[in-house]
Amino acid sequence: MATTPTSTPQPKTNRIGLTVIEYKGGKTTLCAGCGHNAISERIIDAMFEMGVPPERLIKPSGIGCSSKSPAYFMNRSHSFNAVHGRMPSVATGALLANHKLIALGVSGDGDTASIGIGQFVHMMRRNLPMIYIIEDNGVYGLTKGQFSATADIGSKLKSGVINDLPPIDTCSLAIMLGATYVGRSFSGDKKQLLAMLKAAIAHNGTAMLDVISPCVTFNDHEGSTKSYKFTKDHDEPLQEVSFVPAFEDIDVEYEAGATVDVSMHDGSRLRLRKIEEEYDPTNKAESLKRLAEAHDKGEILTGVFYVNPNAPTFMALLNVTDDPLATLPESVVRPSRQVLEECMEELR
Amino acid sequence: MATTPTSTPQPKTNRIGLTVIEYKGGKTTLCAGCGHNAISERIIDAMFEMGVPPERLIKPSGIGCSSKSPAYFMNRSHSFNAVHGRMPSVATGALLANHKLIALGVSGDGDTASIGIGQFVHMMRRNLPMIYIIEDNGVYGLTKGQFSATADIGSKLKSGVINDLPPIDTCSLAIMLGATYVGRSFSGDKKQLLAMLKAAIAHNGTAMLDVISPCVTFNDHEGSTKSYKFTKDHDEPLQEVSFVPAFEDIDVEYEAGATVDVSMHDGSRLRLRKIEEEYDPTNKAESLKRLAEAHDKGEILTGVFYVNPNAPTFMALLNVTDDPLATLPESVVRPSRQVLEECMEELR
Amino acid sequence: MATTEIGPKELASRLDRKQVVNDFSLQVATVNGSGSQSANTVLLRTIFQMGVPVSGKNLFPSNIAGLPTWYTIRASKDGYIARRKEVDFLVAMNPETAQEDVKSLNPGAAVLYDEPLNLSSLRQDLIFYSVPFDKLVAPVCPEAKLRKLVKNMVYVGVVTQLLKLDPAEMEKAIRRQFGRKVKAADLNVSAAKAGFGYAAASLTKSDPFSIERMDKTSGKIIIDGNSAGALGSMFAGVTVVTWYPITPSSSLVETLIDYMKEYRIGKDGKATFAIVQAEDELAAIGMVLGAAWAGARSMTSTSGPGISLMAEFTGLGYFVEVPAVIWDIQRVGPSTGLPTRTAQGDVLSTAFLSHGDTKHIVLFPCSVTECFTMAGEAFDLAEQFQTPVFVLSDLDLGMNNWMSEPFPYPDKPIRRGKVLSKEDLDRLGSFARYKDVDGDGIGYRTLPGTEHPAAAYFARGSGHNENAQYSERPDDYVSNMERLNRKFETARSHVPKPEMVQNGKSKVGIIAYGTSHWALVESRDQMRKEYGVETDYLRIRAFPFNRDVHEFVASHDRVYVVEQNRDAQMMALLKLDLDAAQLAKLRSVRHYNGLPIDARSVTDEIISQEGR
Amino acid sequence: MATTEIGPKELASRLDRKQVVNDFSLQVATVNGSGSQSANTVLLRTIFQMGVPVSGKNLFPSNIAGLPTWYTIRASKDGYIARRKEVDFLVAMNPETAQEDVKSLNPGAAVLYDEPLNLSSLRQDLIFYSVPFDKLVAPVCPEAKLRKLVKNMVYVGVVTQLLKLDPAEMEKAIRRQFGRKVKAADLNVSAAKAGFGYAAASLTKSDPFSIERMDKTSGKIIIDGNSAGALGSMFAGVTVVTWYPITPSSSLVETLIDYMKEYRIGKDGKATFAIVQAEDELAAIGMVLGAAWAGARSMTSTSGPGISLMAEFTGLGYFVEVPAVIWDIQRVGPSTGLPTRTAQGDVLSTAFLSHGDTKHIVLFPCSVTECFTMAGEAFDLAEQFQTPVFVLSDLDLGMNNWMSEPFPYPDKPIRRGKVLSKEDLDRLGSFARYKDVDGDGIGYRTLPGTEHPAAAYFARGSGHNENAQYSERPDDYVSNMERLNRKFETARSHVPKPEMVQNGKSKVGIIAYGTSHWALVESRDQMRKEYGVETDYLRIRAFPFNRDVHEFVASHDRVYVVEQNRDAQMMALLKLDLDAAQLAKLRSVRHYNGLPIDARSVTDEIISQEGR
Ligand SMILES: Cc1ncc(C[n+]2csc(CCOP(=O)(O)OP(=O)(O)O)c2C)c(N)n1
Ligand SMILES: Cc1ncc(C[n+]2csc(CCOP(=O)(O)OP(=O)(O)O)c2C)c(N)n1
Ligand code: SF4
Ligand code: SF4
Ligand SMILES: [Mg+2]
Ligand SMILES: [Mg+2]
Repeated sequence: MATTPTSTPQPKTNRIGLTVIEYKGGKTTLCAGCGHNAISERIIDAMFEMGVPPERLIKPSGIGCSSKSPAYFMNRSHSFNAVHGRMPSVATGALLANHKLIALGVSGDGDTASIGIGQFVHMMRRNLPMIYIIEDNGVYGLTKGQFSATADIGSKLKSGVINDLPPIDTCSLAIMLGATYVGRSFSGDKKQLLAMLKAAIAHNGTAMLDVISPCVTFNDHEGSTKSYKFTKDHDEPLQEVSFVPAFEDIDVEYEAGATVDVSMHDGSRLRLRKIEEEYDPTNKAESLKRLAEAHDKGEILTGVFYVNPNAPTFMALLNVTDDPLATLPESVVRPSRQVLEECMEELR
Repeated sequence: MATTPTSTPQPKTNRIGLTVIEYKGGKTTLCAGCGHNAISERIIDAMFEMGVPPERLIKPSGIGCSSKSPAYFMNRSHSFNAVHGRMPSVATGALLANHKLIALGVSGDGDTASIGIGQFVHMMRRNLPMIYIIEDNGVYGLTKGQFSATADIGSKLKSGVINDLPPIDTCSLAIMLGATYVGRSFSGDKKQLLAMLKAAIAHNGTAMLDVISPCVTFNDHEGSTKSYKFTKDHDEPLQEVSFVPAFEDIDVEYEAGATVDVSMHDGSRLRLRKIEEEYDPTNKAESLKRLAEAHDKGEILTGVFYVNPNAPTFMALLNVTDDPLATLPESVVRPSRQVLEECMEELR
Repeated sequence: MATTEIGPKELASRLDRKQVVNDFSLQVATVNGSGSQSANTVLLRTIFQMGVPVSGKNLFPSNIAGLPTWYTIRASKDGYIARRKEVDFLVAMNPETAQEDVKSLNPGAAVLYDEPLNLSSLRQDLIFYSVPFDKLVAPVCPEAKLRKLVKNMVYVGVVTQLLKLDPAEMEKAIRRQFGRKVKAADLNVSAAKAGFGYAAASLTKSDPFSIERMDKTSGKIIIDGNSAGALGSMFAGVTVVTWYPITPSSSLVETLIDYMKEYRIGKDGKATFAIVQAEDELAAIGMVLGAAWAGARSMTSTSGPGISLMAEFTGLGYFVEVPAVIWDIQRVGPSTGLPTRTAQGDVLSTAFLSHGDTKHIVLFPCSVTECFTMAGEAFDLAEQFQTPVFVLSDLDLGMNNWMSEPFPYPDKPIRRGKVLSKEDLDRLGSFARYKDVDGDGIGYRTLPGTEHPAAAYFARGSGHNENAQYSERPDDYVSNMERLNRKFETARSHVPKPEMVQNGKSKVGIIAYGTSHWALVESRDQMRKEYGVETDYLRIRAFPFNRDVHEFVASHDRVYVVEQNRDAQMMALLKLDLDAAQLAKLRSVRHYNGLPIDARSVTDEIISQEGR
Repeated sequence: MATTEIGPKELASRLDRKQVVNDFSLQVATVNGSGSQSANTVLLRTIFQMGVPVSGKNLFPSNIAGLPTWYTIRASKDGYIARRKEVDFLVAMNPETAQEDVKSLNPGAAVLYDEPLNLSSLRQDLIFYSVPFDKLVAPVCPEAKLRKLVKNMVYVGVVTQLLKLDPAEMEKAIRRQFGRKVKAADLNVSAAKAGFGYAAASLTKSDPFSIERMDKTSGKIIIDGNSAGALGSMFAGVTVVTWYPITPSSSLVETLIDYMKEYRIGKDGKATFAIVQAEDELAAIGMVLGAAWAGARSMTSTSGPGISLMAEFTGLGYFVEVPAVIWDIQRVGPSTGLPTRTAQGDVLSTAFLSHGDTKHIVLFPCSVTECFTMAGEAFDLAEQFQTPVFVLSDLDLGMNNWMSEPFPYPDKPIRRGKVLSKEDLDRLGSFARYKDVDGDGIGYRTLPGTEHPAAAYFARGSGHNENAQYSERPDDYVSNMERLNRKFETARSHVPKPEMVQNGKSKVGIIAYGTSHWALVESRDQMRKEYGVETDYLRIRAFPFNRDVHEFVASHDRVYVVEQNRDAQMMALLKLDLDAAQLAKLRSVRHYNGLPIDARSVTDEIISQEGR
């Protein structure tokens, strides 16, 4: 029996030589068991595994427990905890200033679907290249549990109050309006969420993910349709989602029919092993129909609903210089004396 | 040849004994030929023919050329020209105060789809019982012709600027969100618009009508997709719309298959003679799919897209007293001395 | 064992403090979400039930669970209910803050702590009581996962024994707290008794603090300002309420919902009100204006960020002349600031909310009683003056528990202002919406739905003439704006008059408003007793200012304006309104760290400015 | 024929007016959308080309076509360019207003009217010229549907002949107006000549008004303030622009778009800027803040209603300390008000925009040159002080044509404030975002994307400490707010200094700002010449106020604050800032009917207050 020499184990590093610690954030001040914390963990994993340079990431958010979570991952990235429901405009501005930044926006269902729906609609319409995550618990956590606009009809609060207005399906909205990578996941589904996040990082365009993220304090009880139990029981995954990054040139065998392989803008591949035979995630009209049906049936459909890796993004339409506008030198942004003289002459 | 005795002709009156003059408004200050003026005319006709008591109607509007138009019809009705993009909240408040009022809101595409999309979304979601008309010209008329969020990709301004963002389809949105009578018409199609307006008046719930209404000054040129010519050329009516009010008990023969007869909340009937065989205006999922397809094909689909006369309205959900809250007497709204004493006792 | 060490007894005698009865404050340091809130309420009520004036202030974080929270109970035989800086008796349950909490105490204070924290070695000049909470709670609470909660009730028992509270009153308070939940009540009672028993058996009282029965609370109630505002609104006949949740305002509408469901639903099960959670504050105020335009008594409640979002619509309300009642439960700071701290920082932004030449009526309640009464006055003013009215409460008033006399049933009938009925119109034939018929600047309005051909008018935020017709004429614009000014001047004599305390001799006047009042009551006593400084006092209750405010300033040499913001906002409003000759008299005293203002800070500041 | 009737000749001699050369105003009354705008511009430029100081003011309705519009051209040999109340020469083309327009003229004025209007019988004390426009236009313009437009050019010809303008300059102006559109130019030239010919042949000059060549405009330019602001922004190196259309602000960004497309697109066809039409003003300011946080020079432009909608976000900018430049092209009134009239009504709402203790730097350009220069100063201030900066223009300045010296090329390099680079961080190791390192209240910031592990900080609108960490600590909050105050104090000496005219002897001081300036230039001459009243003058150019403002007030007995709003808003800011001792000196002069303020109104008001 041979004995192998023991070696002190090195901490695992990613393709840019960083360890996972360098993707961590501050200690969470959210409730123990809050779905938002699980999502933060997945974001750390995805960013680490994709080898995203923390300094290139920005984390805009709105206001809410969910919107606080950027403080709990990736301390080496800039954050902007803006005002309630208006994060999209702040994120848009930041990308206008520096299109080299990678933006991951975190919002809540109240922050997005209630006060924020206006900016949400217009951001989706612009296909702004960023990841937009809704940490969706159907209530306003930070203000102690009132219903948000994603609460389902019939969902019950601890107080017994029942919601009687239809929920806004942020995924259908996003697809209809122009987002190019849209899906729903569950904070409790590590594997699916991680794969969907990685593909979102690879996507060039608006990646909108509605992640069911139970509020253990105000909306995890019997009668809630956003509780861990209810979500687990009604979760209907459309596909098995897996992701093959560009830098891992593993050759995965392709089973015709059974899987859809989407090659993303950066050469990586999003692989969807079909659970529902006929579903085609590249067909807008179909996906809208399927989501409307799911809604009638009361299923919580999860997976990638729609993806179009090739649509022009807002930044492409603006056709700005390669160097970030933010740091262009005076020589570039201030026209010459001659130009002023020319302008003056025209006004004489 | 017999000669009939001449009688001085009486002005025609409607079922509540009013002449059409009593439904007229002030002289328009909009441009000659503006689509909005034609819509005002149709509203006058519909209200007159349906015999709506002018004193029971309110005309909330936002800001814009379109939002000015309530000044040009039905002077005997109250108007509230509110702020830009926020008319839905004002209308909602008015109906909360007095659910006996009949509300006809007038907005523009900028007022609704750009600055106003947030309140629009939430109003649709509530199925607030009112008529919401978008006078849709794809531009901001009153501020001299900038693109609004309903402008089509590729549409060109006089200045040559081309719109490169996808339009927001207010009809798909309204259907998805919960409006219960949704359609699109054209200021130039008197017959269709009149019939759709009458049904809207009969409907109990949110009746959302997107009416293409060309801006002759800023968006009626070659290259515009909201010009009279372009609209006429691409208008694809889904059905022939006709309406039979409850008070006219004419028996119209029913051709199975060829027509859909929807009996409205007040007993009147909306009659849709099918042009597209398979289209079913009571199926949400289908209508969304059909609209998405039309959008891809670049058709301007018109007609009644979706109708559900029986969904609960916001006022029904609130279950308020039959007498308007606005005018409840002190005896009803101020609890007794005993009640106060009871409350105080609980706090001792 | 170091010889320097001394036992608590020696310490007590060494400090040789005389007994301190019914005049000290007790602070419980714990974490939020741990259920300590009900334990603290029980302590508060126990003292209250013993007839001793008491007040409670909760200092909590802007998150849901796990962060430090401090609850301070002040017992004051003299009836002072303002915050008191010094803590005399600390109950240290939170490991995270225990050290710092203990360090910040004054010598002679007592500390009751959870044994594992083992704080006694921290300082020599304090009295320490160590309690093994976990050991005590285990036997009374078999269910392990409930212990975290029940643990709190154990300190209630310990404190009850140490401060000589009446255990019977304690039990009564516990049972009241848990109402119908009898099992929970029993469990908590036994937990408290365990604590009581332990204290009696194993702790030697060596601090000077204790509670003795008085009769200063009989008939009184305990309530928070938001609940009082809710009650006031219900009795004011509110019919439409819209809101968007925001701390510290949410509980006003949430309490109102409970009351309305109980008392404002008819036998037929139909509601005489509509309460709508809007999608945001722009929608909330829009609904309020739409409802008021159509004739309802409508209101909304919010806080700073919501006020900013209401700017455009509030200007519409001013110019179209639509009633509206807007509660602003003020919190700290610009932007999001400190959502769970108190301030008076929205005075300027509400008084002049919106662009152009816009100004508004603002009311400043200082007590739960005024939250109740001003709720009604706000509606009467809003409808009589056909304009938005702000009620500026704050987190301290709105969310803390205050002792109070029971509220007076409204004696005056509801005043709905100048509204023309069908009959009026039959008589008049027509009307001009914006005509100053009575010379008070207020026109007559009609409600949509009034069945008269001449009832309708066109409400618009754009320029209009007396007949509500669109007008860009310079003369129409000016005369309309001048009328609006007249209306605002009329309001001066109709808004709540200031409260004044004058002895006619003293040269020093003090002006305060809202919750600062309670610090002033105590501070003026301090200045008199400790420095012999006599002061007159005026408490502003509304803007625009009543003439009395001008006279008060005129009749003093120096006038201190005390407020809880950085920019001396009420002083600013005074500068804009007073005769220039008076302005040199004004001096500013500001307290804006997010904690409720306390008497000592005011006294020190004024005395030093007085150069004593 | 009634014997009282007299011909124009007699009238002229009876009134016996001497010739009035280069000193009168001409008004064209027509309807909007009729294309008169280009005709009026041609008249303006013809006079300008003749070297005579001239200014033009357009009074237009808030709709698109068919409502009354008045365009007033003032020629002033003395170079006065403020609005003048009296109209000397009226061109009456609008049937709707002709009667009232004529009635409002002073005796001796001349009226040129469209024959069918038949106005000559209205008054005896005016000079009338009747012109059969339709008859004249038909032959020169075969295309019937063009006649409505071309008709306007006919009055240009008539006026040119009557006022003795140089027809060559007129033709030059017309051709300039139509640029490359040669056919249109020819058509309009012939129309103008037809008018000129008719006047020469059939009208007898009997009014005293005429234009003679001078050399007071050589080298000068004509431009509107919005275009000047656009140019200034481009030369200030703006990179991100967001906007939402609103009158009277839209043309600023629309002009900027044209300039940027021409001069800020690289050879590679790529833009060195991004201009985005946002969905509303909340989004526009949000984008500006996001862009500035990420390091861009970003701006937006709006008017009153937009300012109100920006309230919440602007407070975020103040508290998070993010630069932003916000142009407010002021229009009249609360709410929607009068969108096409001018005012200075947003002074208070911008200075204190948002809830809590918030205040902002505000600049007040008075001229097109200052629109150009302050565009740059605003960016430098915003980035140096890391805070939103407002530039308050108004409709009169922004949308009217002003004569001006050509703009100076910026002499100073762009100042981008305290931004730490990767290299700085290598050197420093770390940094504290909100630490007052230099004692000026301004911290150092980093930009997202800076490739250094220590570069990131957490920007938040909630409470924070020096290290940008979340904090609810009372001491952290207070010290942060005090630092923000220090920063604001520092700004006093960095914002543009006021313009002052002092003779050292006069007791009367006048303070004005923005476009009111031009009325003051003329009014001070009137007061001196007509009443012998010497006045000193200070023009405020920025808030917070520079020390000079305090000293100016201190060194005068009476100080008149002249402004274009109802509530004396600048006077209010002064009251909050000046020593109380000075306040009794302040007197208010307000003009707020929506028309640009004129010298006569100011003179009359001040003289009467002076008791002369
Ligand atoms: C303008 C404004 N209105 C209201 C609030 C109060 N507020 C803070 S968070 C929040 C809702 C958060 O809900 P959600 O976005 O679902 O986040 P969650 O806490 O559920 O994760 C509200 C209403 C605010 N901060 N700003
Ligand atoms: C808050 C605010 N922002 C901007 C404006 C300026 N504005 C007036 S109308 C209008 C757009 C109107 O467009 P639309 O609703 O399509 O009406 P249309 O004139 O085309 O009929 C805008 C931007 C305003 N009045 N208020
Ligand atoms: S309250 Fe709900 S959402 Fe907020 S932290 Fe706790 S569990 Fe999460
Ligand atoms: S500008 Fe356009 S929308 Fe406005 S009135 Fe004229 S035609 Fe109608
Ligand atoms: Mg939520
Ligand atoms: Mg439009």
